[in-house]
Amino acid sequence: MSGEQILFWLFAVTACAGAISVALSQIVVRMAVSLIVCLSSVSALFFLHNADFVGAVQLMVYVGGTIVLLIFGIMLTSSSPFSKIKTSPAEGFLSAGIGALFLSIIAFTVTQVDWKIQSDKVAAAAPVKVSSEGYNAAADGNTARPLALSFLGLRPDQNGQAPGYLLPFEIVSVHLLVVLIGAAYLARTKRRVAPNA
Amino acid sequence: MDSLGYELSWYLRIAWLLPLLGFAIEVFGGYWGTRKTKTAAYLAIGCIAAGFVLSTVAFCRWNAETGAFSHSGEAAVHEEHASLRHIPFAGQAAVADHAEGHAAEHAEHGSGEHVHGEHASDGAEHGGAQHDEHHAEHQSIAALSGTIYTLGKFGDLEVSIDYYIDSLTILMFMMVTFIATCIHIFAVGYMSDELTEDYVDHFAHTSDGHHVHRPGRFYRFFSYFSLFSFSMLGICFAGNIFQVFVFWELVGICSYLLIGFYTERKSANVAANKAFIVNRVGDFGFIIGLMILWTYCGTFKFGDYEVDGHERPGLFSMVRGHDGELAQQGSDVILKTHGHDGHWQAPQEGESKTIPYTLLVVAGLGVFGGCIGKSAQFPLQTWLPDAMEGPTPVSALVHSATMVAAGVYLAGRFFPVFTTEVLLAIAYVGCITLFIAATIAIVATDIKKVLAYSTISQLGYMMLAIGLGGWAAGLFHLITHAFFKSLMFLCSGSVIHGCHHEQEMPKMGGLRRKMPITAYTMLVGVIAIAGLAIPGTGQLMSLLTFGAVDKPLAFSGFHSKDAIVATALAYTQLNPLHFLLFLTPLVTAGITAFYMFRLWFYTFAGDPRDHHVYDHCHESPKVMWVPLVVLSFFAAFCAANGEQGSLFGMLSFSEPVGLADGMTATGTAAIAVPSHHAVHDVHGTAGAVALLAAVLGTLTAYLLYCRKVVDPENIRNQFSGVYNFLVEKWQFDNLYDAAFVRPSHSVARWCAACDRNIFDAILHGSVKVCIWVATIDRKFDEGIVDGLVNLIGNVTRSVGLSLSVFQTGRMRQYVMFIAVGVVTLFALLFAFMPKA
Amino acid sequence: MSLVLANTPIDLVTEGLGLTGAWAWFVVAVIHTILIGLFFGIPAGVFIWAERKVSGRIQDRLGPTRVGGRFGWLQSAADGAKLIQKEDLVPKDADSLLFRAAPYIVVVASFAAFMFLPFGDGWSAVSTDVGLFLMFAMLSLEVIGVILAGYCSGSKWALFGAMREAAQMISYEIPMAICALIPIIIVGSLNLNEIVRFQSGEGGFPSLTLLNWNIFHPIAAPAFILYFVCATASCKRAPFDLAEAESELVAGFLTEYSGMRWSFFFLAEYASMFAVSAIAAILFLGGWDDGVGIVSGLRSSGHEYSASAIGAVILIAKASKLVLVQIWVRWTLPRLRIDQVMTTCLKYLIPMACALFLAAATYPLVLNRANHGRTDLRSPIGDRVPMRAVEASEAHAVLAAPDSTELAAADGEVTQ
Amino acid sequence: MEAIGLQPVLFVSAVLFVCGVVCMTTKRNGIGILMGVELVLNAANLNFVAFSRYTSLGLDGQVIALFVIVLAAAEAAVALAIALNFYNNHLTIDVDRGDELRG
Repeated sequence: MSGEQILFWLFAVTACAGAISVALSQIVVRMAVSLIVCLSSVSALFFLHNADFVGAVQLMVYVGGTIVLLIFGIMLTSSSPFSKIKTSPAEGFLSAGIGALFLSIIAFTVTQVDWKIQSDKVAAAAPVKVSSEGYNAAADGNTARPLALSFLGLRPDQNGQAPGYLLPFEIVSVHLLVVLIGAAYLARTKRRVAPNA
Repeated sequence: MDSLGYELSWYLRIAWLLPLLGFAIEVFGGYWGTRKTKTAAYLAIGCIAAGFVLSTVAFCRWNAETGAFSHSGEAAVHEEHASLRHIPFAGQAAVADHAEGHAAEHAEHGSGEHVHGEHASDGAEHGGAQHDEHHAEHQSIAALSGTIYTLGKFGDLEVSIDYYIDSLTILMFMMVTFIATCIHIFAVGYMSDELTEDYVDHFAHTSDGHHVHRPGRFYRFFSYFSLFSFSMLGICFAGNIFQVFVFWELVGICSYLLIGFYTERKSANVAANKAFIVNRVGDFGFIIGLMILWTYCGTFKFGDYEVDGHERPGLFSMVRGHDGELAQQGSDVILKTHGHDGHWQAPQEGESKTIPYTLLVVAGLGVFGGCIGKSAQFPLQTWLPDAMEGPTPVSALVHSATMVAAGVYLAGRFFPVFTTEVLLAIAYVGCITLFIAATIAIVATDIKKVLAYSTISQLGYMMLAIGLGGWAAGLFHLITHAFFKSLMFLCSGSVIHGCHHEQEMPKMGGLRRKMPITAYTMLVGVIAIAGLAIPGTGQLMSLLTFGAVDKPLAFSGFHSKDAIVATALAYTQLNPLHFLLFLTPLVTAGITAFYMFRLWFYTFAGDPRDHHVYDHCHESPKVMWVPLVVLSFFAAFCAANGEQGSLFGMLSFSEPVGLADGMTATGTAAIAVPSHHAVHDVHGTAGAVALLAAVLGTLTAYLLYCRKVVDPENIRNQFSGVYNFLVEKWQFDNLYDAAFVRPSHSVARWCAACDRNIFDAILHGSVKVCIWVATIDRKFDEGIVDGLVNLIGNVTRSVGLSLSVFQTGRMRQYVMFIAVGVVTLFALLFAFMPKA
Repeated sequence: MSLVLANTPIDLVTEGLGLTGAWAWFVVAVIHTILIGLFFGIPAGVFIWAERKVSGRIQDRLGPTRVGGRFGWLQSAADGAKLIQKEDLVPKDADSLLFRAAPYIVVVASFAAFMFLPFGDGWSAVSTDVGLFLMFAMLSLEVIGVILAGYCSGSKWALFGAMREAAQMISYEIPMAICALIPIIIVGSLNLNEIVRFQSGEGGFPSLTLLNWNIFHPIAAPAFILYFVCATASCKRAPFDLAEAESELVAGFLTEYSGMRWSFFFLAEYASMFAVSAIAAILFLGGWDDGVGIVSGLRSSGHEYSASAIGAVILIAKASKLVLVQIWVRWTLPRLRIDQVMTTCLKYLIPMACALFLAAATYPLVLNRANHGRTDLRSPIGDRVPMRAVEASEAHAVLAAPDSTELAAADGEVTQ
Repeated sequence: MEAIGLQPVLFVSAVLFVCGVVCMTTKRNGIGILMGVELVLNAANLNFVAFSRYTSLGLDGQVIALFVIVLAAAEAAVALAIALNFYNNHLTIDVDRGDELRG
């Protein structure tokens, strides 16, 4: 067992626990906290997979931004601080059953597929030959610069021969602006509907 | 001399189109902001006066080039009849040759170098070359023709806007624009009570018995006047018969609009309709004539023209050639299509283009039919008296001086195409008309009606003259008549205006004390139309004018009527069979003098018969009497020196070729047309006889109406049968009513009954069948087609409704559906995917 | 990234103990944690004491004088002891679990930020290319604890405080991050080590590296002021301490807290004050560089350990100075209203930051001036900075800067 | 250090995913459903990063993960605005009450 593996299993368990706790908790705030735990653990898993930039973004945007937004939403929409809106047990069981089936199917698929062969197939079909061992060039965990270059349309990891992401990057930027305006428009103060209406 | 025709055509073209411009502005300009300004009148006067100025310019140019006005009188004196021999047939534009240099040389002799009109065909006739040398100096350009714009081409046939300019055209332009200007000015005064927003029409009543109130129509009156001027000038300007027809109809519509100017008055409406419908009868003949001519001659143009560089003869050249003779071959007339430079001859045998003689007669009669309608000749004379419903300036301009003269003008213009039979018919129609109208005028009491009948009668004189071959005499009378008749109408208008729209002569009397200017200018007109002269003053005049004038002192009417009577006498001498053609105008000359003086005495002399009218009447304003004075001057002196005068000379200048020597026709109408020489020989006799008749008529009128030697009442009672016959206008209206109107009405009623009983029944039956079919169709539609559609719709709807159960609106359920779906999909995949 | 032992002496310890694999890894982690924990606790105590002293002096009084003899230097320890002894109260209406957890979240968040803070060249627990980014990420997690604390207290004062705090912190993070991006643009790296190295240069002792500091960069200078304002606000320090706002909200989100849990919030506050000040020092004030070339001279002459040690002292001194400025500001300026706070941020700071950002991005292109001769700014953006990624595609010559290999190699030694 | 391998990561991601789905199906609170969505997105992200690390996907996986995070943030902002609107209109955040459009 290497340290990395220990950490992996540690964070894997926390992530799963957080996720399960999100699913099971009835109090929204606790759900949010569990989600924080889960997402932080996931970001740790990203670090473990040499995706330090993605992990940092996950922490910054997801945990520090999105979740805060969600908690904001909770605060703005709850009629009492720790209100619970419960679902019927039958629904819960049904969901649990479907979830279990779903999980078993995915688990079955995960275990049944030989990912190495699939990966090699993809690599063989790719126009630019890359190592089938995956992207590990920045094994020391420095992916910020390659990522930045790929957003500028350059691909150092593929000898510069694969297409970059300049256009999607720009589109996402515009998209974000649109979302900003749209969200501001949607969330602006409106006349509150009379309770009996 | 670049192009005289082009230049003249431009003068006349602008003169012609200016009133149209005025009309457009007046119509589209609307009310000019208010109905109370005279802007429209000023505009109309400006247009027509500018037209007169341009016409005058054109006249001067023409005179300068041809000397027609300033020399022909003199020439007539010295050369007498001979000088007229060689005036080329109208339409054969006299041209020596084409060389322009020659043209310049000959210009001082008035020697016509025909000029190619800008568009014009080379309608040149080498007139002068065939005749004696000493005549050549009087030889001149008789006519200029050309095309302004081609409207359409149908093979060789061409419909275009042409011009045809000769002395007649220019004189007509002068006459029309001058008289129209005077009458326009007069109308400013006469129509001034229309300058209001609330005009009360005392002659029209609403259903509840009140007078009609309406806005004034001052501007409308003048816009119609402008349109009329345009149309009339268009007739004079026209270079082809179709163009004439177009403007003919435009003139007709103007007449209709102006007669019905007081549209609230039923009588005005009826009169307008009558004028229009009666004119249609004549125009029907006109169209037949047009069709025949186009079919056989293939052109409408008067003058020669050019197509693709080839000369083509116009109508006149085709029928008469350059020598004025018909080329008859059996029952056909050979059209002279062969030749060039205006020398048109019958082509070689076999190549000839012919027209059956009878059809040529019919064509002539047809065109003359149009003239009958327009000039109110027997038997279509009935509309003109009724047309007096229009405002008096309208009567003066449209129904005496110009429009009705258009018929005479056309008869004169189209003279070359008329055969002797047609001419005879014209003569007799004119003869009958002049007598009938004169007799009716004796008994008429409405001052305008008297003038209207006198107009018809005088037009009859003109027609008679043309029919007798006195082309120049007829048109001479046309011009002089225009002056004195417009003068008299304006005077009557002045009287009517002064008497507050009282038109009945029995209610007048003694007005000369109240309105002296009107009375004495009227007297000038009456003397002119009566044809009075002072016998024996010819020598005196000759002395006074150093021989320039040798005619007795007389107003214009004497000269022109003298010419006609002389022609008639000469004609009767050649054709004793037709002695009535001389006697009737002679007698009528007396009658004319009688009724005209009757009118004057009735109105202006004696004692006032109706003191109410007399007390309220007044002299007209200056704007009205100034035109009277001007016109009276011209009425008196325009025909100075008679047949040796400039006016007659100028007309003779454009006289159709061949007339001067007289003609002798054989066949159906075996008549002979007197030569100028013959006419001249009998001139003295005829003049004396005519003067005698006029003096007798005048004396009778004086005795009856001024001296009251015999009370006219007694005579009326004595001859009550004749009197009633005359009052009923020879029963023409009743005759037409019985012969045409009532039959038409009964046919119409019969048709209506047919419509109602037969066609409507069929229609209703078919409608019922349709409804029945439609009912069945509806049942089919509702039952089967709609049923099918509804079924589909219902099925869709019910399926949708049953499916919509799944649309629970619960988000979580949707997620559940997705999850279940994915799981199911996987299960199916696992179950059925073949193992790789 | 891998968790790396950056400091050679600690490597020696593990080797000496004969530990390998997971165990060595574990021991190193523990040592790091203790070191950082110490560093997390001690300055906080010092700054709390300093705050009291400074406020005393500003208010013309003495402040703590007795505990620990002169200057009351053990005052913080005494306060701590008092607070620990206090009863741990949880209000009846509160969500007890989250109420208890909230202080830990705050403390852990600001503690974690220190993991990426380099005290000397390479002297950081975790050295990574995205170190600055991660520090901000960790600091931004603090707000969650604050919100939870406020929300789960079951008190309206606390809730209002939390709401204000959340709104304020989220808003001020935006201009702060943008200001922090400006030196990043100038340097071309997110790596804190590289940023400092960029400012200190390679020169020996008598070289004026002071002028290389970003504070003397025409665009970065105003950015520094903006950054410091935003940092103050995001640390909930006066004049932006609306979350606590004693005069209005009793104590804001802290209303229901007492004892040790209450002190944790302050611990975290002072720690994050130090953290943002240290970031400011690194980004704008040359980090551990002394300005005259002593540290870089030592390093180039092979005395890396001493260089790092002296550098650490210099950095701590710079950061402490900035903390003192924050304390000074707190006792000098009156508190803003909440709407003024938001207006300041949204209507002034963000546009200004954006303008500076644009200026910084276009500055080298517009002025076309070599930035103190170290990097050719006229070259394409990809060439501007040494980058390790180039190693992976050496053949890709376009991307390779002429002088990048050297720097990359140097950097690589440190991080591997 | 040995590699962790692809399968454990995928398994963790599967757990996250299923938890997200269950969250979406059981939570009546609109914000709770949003959290479920975030979980699902994170599961996907984890997969992307794992494939990036262990297969030939290369840097693309991380890039896509970044896009997902960014878009998820945008989605959260809009969803939150919608949730606030929903709350304004229904005075509750219970999504089962928003069934005006049921068939």
